[in-house]
Amino acid sequence: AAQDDQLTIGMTFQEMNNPYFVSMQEALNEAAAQIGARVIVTDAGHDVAKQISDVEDMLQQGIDILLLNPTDSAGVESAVRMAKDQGVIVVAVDANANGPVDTFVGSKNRDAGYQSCAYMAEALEGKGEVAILDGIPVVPILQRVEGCKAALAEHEGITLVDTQNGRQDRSVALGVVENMIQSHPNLAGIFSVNDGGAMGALAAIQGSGRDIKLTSVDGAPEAVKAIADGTAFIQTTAQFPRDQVRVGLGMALAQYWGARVVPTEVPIDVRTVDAENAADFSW
Amino acid sequence: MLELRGIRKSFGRIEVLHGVDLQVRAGEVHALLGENGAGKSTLMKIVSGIIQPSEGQILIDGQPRHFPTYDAAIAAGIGIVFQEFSLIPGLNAVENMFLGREKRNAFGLLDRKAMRTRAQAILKKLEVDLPLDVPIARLSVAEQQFVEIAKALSLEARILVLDEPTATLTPSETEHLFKVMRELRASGVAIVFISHHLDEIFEICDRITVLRDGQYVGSTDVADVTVDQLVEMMVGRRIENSFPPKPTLEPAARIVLEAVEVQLRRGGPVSSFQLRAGEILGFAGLVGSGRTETVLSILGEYAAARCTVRVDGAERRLRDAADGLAHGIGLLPESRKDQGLITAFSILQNVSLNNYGKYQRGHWFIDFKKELACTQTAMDQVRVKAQGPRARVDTLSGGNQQKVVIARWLNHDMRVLIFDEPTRGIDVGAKAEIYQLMRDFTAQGYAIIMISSELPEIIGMADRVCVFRSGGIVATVEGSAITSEQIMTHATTGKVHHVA
Amino acid sequence: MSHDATVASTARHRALDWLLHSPLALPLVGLIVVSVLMTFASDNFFTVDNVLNVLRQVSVVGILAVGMTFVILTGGIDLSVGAVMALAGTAAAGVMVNMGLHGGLGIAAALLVGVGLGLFNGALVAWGKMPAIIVTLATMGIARGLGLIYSGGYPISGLPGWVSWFGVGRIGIIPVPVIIMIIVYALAWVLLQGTSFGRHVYAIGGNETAARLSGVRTRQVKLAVYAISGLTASLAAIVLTGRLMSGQPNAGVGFELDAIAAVVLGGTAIAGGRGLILGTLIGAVLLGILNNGLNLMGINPYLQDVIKGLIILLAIYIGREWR
Amino acid sequence: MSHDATVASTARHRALDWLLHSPLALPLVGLIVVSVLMTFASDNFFTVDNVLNVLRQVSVVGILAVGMTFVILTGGIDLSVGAVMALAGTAAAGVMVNMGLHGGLGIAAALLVGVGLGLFNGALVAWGKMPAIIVTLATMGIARGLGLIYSGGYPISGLPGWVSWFGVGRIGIIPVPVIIMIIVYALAWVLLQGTSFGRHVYAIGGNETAARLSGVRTRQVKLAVYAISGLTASLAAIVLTGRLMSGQPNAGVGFELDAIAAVVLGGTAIAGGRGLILGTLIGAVLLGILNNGLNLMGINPYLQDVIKGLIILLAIYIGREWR
Ligand SMILES: Nc1ncnc2c1ncn2[C@@H]1O[C@H](COP(=O)(O)OP(=O)(O)OP(=O)(O)O)[C@@H](O)[C@H]1O
Ligand SMILES: Nc1ncnc2c1ncn2[C@@H]1O[C@H](COP(=O)(O)OP(=O)(O)OP(=O)(O)O)[C@@H](O)[C@H]1O
Ligand SMILES: [Mg+2]
Ligand SMILES: [Mg+2]
Repeated sequence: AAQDDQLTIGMTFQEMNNPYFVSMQEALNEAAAQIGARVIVTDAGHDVAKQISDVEDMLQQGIDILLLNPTDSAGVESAVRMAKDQGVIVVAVDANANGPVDTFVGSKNRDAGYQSCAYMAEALEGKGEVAILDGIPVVPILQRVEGCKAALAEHEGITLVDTQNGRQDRSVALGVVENMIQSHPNLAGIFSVNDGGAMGALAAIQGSGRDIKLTSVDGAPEAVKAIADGTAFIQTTAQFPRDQVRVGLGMALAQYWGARVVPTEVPIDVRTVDAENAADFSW
Repeated sequence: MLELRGIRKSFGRIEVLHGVDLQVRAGEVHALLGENGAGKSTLMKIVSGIIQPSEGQILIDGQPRHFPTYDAAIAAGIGIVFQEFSLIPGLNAVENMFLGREKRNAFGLLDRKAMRTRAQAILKKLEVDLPLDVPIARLSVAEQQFVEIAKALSLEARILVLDEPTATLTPSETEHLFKVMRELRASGVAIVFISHHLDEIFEICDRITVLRDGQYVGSTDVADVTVDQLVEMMVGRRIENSFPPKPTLEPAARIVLEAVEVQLRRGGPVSSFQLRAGEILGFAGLVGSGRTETVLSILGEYAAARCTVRVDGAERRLRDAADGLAHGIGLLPESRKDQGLITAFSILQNVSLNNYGKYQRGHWFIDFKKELACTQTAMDQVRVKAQGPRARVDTLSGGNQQKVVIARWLNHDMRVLIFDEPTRGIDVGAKAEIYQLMRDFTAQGYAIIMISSELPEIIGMADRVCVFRSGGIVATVEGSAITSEQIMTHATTGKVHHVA
Repeated sequence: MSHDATVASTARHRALDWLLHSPLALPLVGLIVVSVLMTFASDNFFTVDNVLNVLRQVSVVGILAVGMTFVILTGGIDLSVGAVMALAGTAAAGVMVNMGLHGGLGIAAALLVGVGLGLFNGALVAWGKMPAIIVTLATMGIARGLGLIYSGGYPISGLPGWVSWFGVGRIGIIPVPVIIMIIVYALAWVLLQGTSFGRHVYAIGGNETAARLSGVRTRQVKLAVYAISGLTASLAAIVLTGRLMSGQPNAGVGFELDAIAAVVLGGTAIAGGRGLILGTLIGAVLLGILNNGLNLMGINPYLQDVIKGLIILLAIYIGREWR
Repeated sequence: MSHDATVASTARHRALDWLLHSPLALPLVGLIVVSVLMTFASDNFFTVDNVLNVLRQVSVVGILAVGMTFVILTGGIDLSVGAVMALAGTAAAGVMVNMGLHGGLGIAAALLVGVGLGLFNGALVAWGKMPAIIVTLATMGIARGLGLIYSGGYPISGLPGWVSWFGVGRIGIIPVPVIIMIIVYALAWVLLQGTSFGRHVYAIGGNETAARLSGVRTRQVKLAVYAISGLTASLAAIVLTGRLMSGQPNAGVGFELDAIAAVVLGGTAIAGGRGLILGTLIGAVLLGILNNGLNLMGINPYLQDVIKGLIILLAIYIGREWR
């Protein structure tokens, strides 16, 4: 009963051992503290089934707002429906979810991939062999790869010679990129779908002593520092995880207070971070 | 009824049966004799379809038969009690008896009642009363052996093979079995009986076939041979008087080990005994009377209700066998294969297993040369027959395996050696050698505790005998009082002073 | 003492004796203790709604754990169940969505995949005499790879609506997945306790050589046991697909470990030969309650892993002698 | 036939005989076959540079597999090595970065964490008599949770530059991780073949009861074996931290399975008692070559899982009798 007076916000993350999502959680806690709301956070660890269970458990605790960072857009549909059936406001954050989601707040992922690869093509002066370090196949990642390929296609001198999966994991990416470098003696550029994989790729490039340019997406603190330090990591297209949560929570609150016409989709811009502006950037 | 012709069997490149013949008639008990490793069990496994012969013929009622599986053999009317237990510890007696041949009801589900009724009938014939609902792991070894026998009887076989069924039975229990065997014989069943107890052979068997090293030596009627002739057939030479003479004991000999108060966790009498340098102290009793448990409790390997022990006069609390070793007490466990040997190791590695103190260089490293030399010495001392110290122990015969376990204790400054059933399943020739070894040890000042279920061995070897019943020592007999009547009386009847 | 009192006390004594000797005793005590603790810790825990919620969440791992119990009882292990489940679910979704075939065929595809890979495991273990841990580890990699290749890494969505009945439907107030789970446990119980096959499963775990010498067809039984594990993996896949309304090649990572934990928490010896299927159900529910309760109590997700690990250790430690 | 020829043929015969009977025979044959195949399939495979590259990639799992070999030789298993490695690396990075302490203390922290958790596993297995698979599974969860709690989910970066020497440095042309790995293998070889401790490890795997009754302190040996596994996990953590230049609480997921696969591919019996540490090295390199070669050949990563699984099955199948 006591819970009914207090606004309760539940947020379920696809994973929480990634600074990107951890900073989202921090922004959520700050915002909730300001409005005196209770926060419940769960970590699905990339397991959709667990994410559904997590949502079910939150519904047992009587949440009013569900911020959903889906592990998989299709898989969480039943969780979305269940939440809506209980009159909970559902906002998808970072990646969209199937089902009657009220609002989706996420980065322009295609743009992000496009920007990074256009930047790389320019740095390579429009020619050379490049490779893509892919990740776990979910919509945002796929959109980045799509954007990247579109940018590369605009340069005739650029050839895409290899696509391998680094699973967005630093240690996996390290080994994969080491092998990539071995098999392509003329490799000049690598695009990684996120900064976690890019940090592994950077270690591999540095270990090989070759001159290979690296671009990526995210804007994680480590990546920004590496760019500022003038390494092979030349650019990352920054997303704004804290802002995604703030905007998402704002949309939900508007509805909670009675707004009937909230936007169904709020795309959040992305921005290039390179050696020039890296020193001033942070999430 | 059963006839084998020219059976040969090879495991890999080694041939263990070189053309064996056997004829068993209906209504007779036929003894199959031979030293350890002669190939008796292997032959019986071939008869029951467990393994396939490399060559040779099996005939039943004159018809050549081929048994690809055990089921096929059962269908042909063959039943077997294996030398190694073929029971499942977690299942109860009924489930074990019908394992693989469960009775089912109309729905295809287990018909427990029918199986139970049948099991009760068979056990009643054997005159044993054992709980049917508990996992057989909780039964005594003898009770398990009866389940095993009952399992074979439940097949209602025309040809019954019993591979050393009496090794774990007491004389009176053996009598129950013999009674049933006589009944079966009278009803025309052919029985093959394997045992190393020659007195049993003369008591129950009609004819004998002897194997030696996988060779067929010959067959004869029991009435036509003497024990000595039989032994000569088995080992190929004469064995003189198997027990070495007992030396007279120094009455003032030092007490090396004293059990002041030992009581098992399961309760029972409080035991105490003294072991003097140079003596052999026999532990007699029925199977399950707690001899092994007492010894293991002293060594700290079993939790005991109470256990006060003095080693060389000083009170010691041993926590495990390693502590025992440190205090000069060594154990030859009752089951060579399960508790004694690392079967995948060589003789060398088995012997040096707990001896590294002697073979180390720079406190850490094995001195391989010294290890080899010491092992060779130890092997010579106990006369292990093998290709060399690097032969794997699982290629040795039972007797030689036992000697390897003994050899393990030779390179220590031991005071006490505990031999638990040192001759179980060992042939007469090897037995005599082990007895001689034990005497040699006592002459060197070792003290020996010998646990044995074979009365002649206790009587022939022990200087004093502690008799166990219901978990502890109920009497100690000495000198001329060591007779089978005395020991059996104490082991089976008389007052047991129970302490709660 | 009056006669009646003696009878009563004997009966009570016997019940106590049964409890102390049954392999179910400890799992039950664990379940009760944890439930009581959770009830005190969270108001939302002990409600009909939440109990059904927990059972529904448990259903997938609970069904997987049935096959795992059979395998562990024979002394084996099956590390491939999570991956096989994912592949079966992906295949079912693929047949329904990509091929546009009838739903019955989709379910048939799931069963085919599960039982097929189970037979593959079983054949290699029983006839190939290879260690189960390695065989099923390799099968895990193979099944994951096949699922990803088939789906191209994308989840397969767009399933017909009725599929969700398996995941979120209810009969009365009881969720369908819970009913499926209970039926699977009931069948497993009959199979293990009432048939000769069940006796043979225990016998092989108790002493395989002895079982073979008694005429048990050990290889066939082992084959069957892995096939059953594959079958329960496909049943779990059907429930999971209903819950996720999509074929997820990446689903069920690490579920094999949860299933093993449920079996062992339920009192089954990891070396085989001893254990009851009911214990596995208790173990699975215990794990589910831990997950649910820690969530309800709002414990930091990182800390949840640590607490779960410690509770499993404690439960096994206390249970180790009694069993 | 001349005398010389006979001698030569006898020598050859003896060499062949040794090869056929050594537990190393099959892993070696496997290594050679796979290497030859890869050489044909990719021009870039058989170059000095790529061989060193493979060895460097192998180093982390290779070092983990050393401790795993000790554990498996005693008949146990250690599922916690990947998580312990991650926690050790996180602790080292935390001590250097967050606490700003001297690098030596960071390395000491890694060793402390690894050996500490190893002793924890060992104590529960040896004195608690709990099954190793469950104990180390629980420790895996606990270690992961602790790493995430400590780091708050952020990787800990900003390590002093010299740390990278452990991951990417070279002595001559040989990468430092490779040198560390070879030293660890050499020490393990001496320990297993040259000391009584090593003999006791084999003896426990061969027949634990017999070893204990003959006076081997089996519990202490088992404790030591898990401690060694923890120690190699922390050494692997140091190399990994050098390679990634950060403490990663989620690193090494699934590495325990790779380590087990390396041990078993190397000819060590999963039931314990038989195997050589050199075999494990061959097994680890074989796995590394598979990963590297399939990458070089540009095989679809999903298909790589399938191929790896099949090759492991094939290797174990062929090896199963010979061992
Ligand atoms: N599976 C096997 N592989 C290799 N050798 C074997 C196998 N089974 C038995 N042998 C060998 O065959 C020989 C005969 O063994 P068997 O068990 O038949 O002897 P036994 O006469 O029954 O001896 P005991 O009196 O000790 O029971 C022994 O040398 C034994 O080592
Ligand atoms: N490890 C064990 N666990 C449980 N019960 C055991 C164990 N070992 C022996 N027992 C049981 O304890 C009882 C006494 O066995 P123990 O071996 O001490 O007797 P024993 O007098 O040495 O007889 P024998 O050695 O001839 O079998 C038997 O009923 C046996 O079944
Ligand atoms: Mg025999
Ligand atoms: Mg005994």
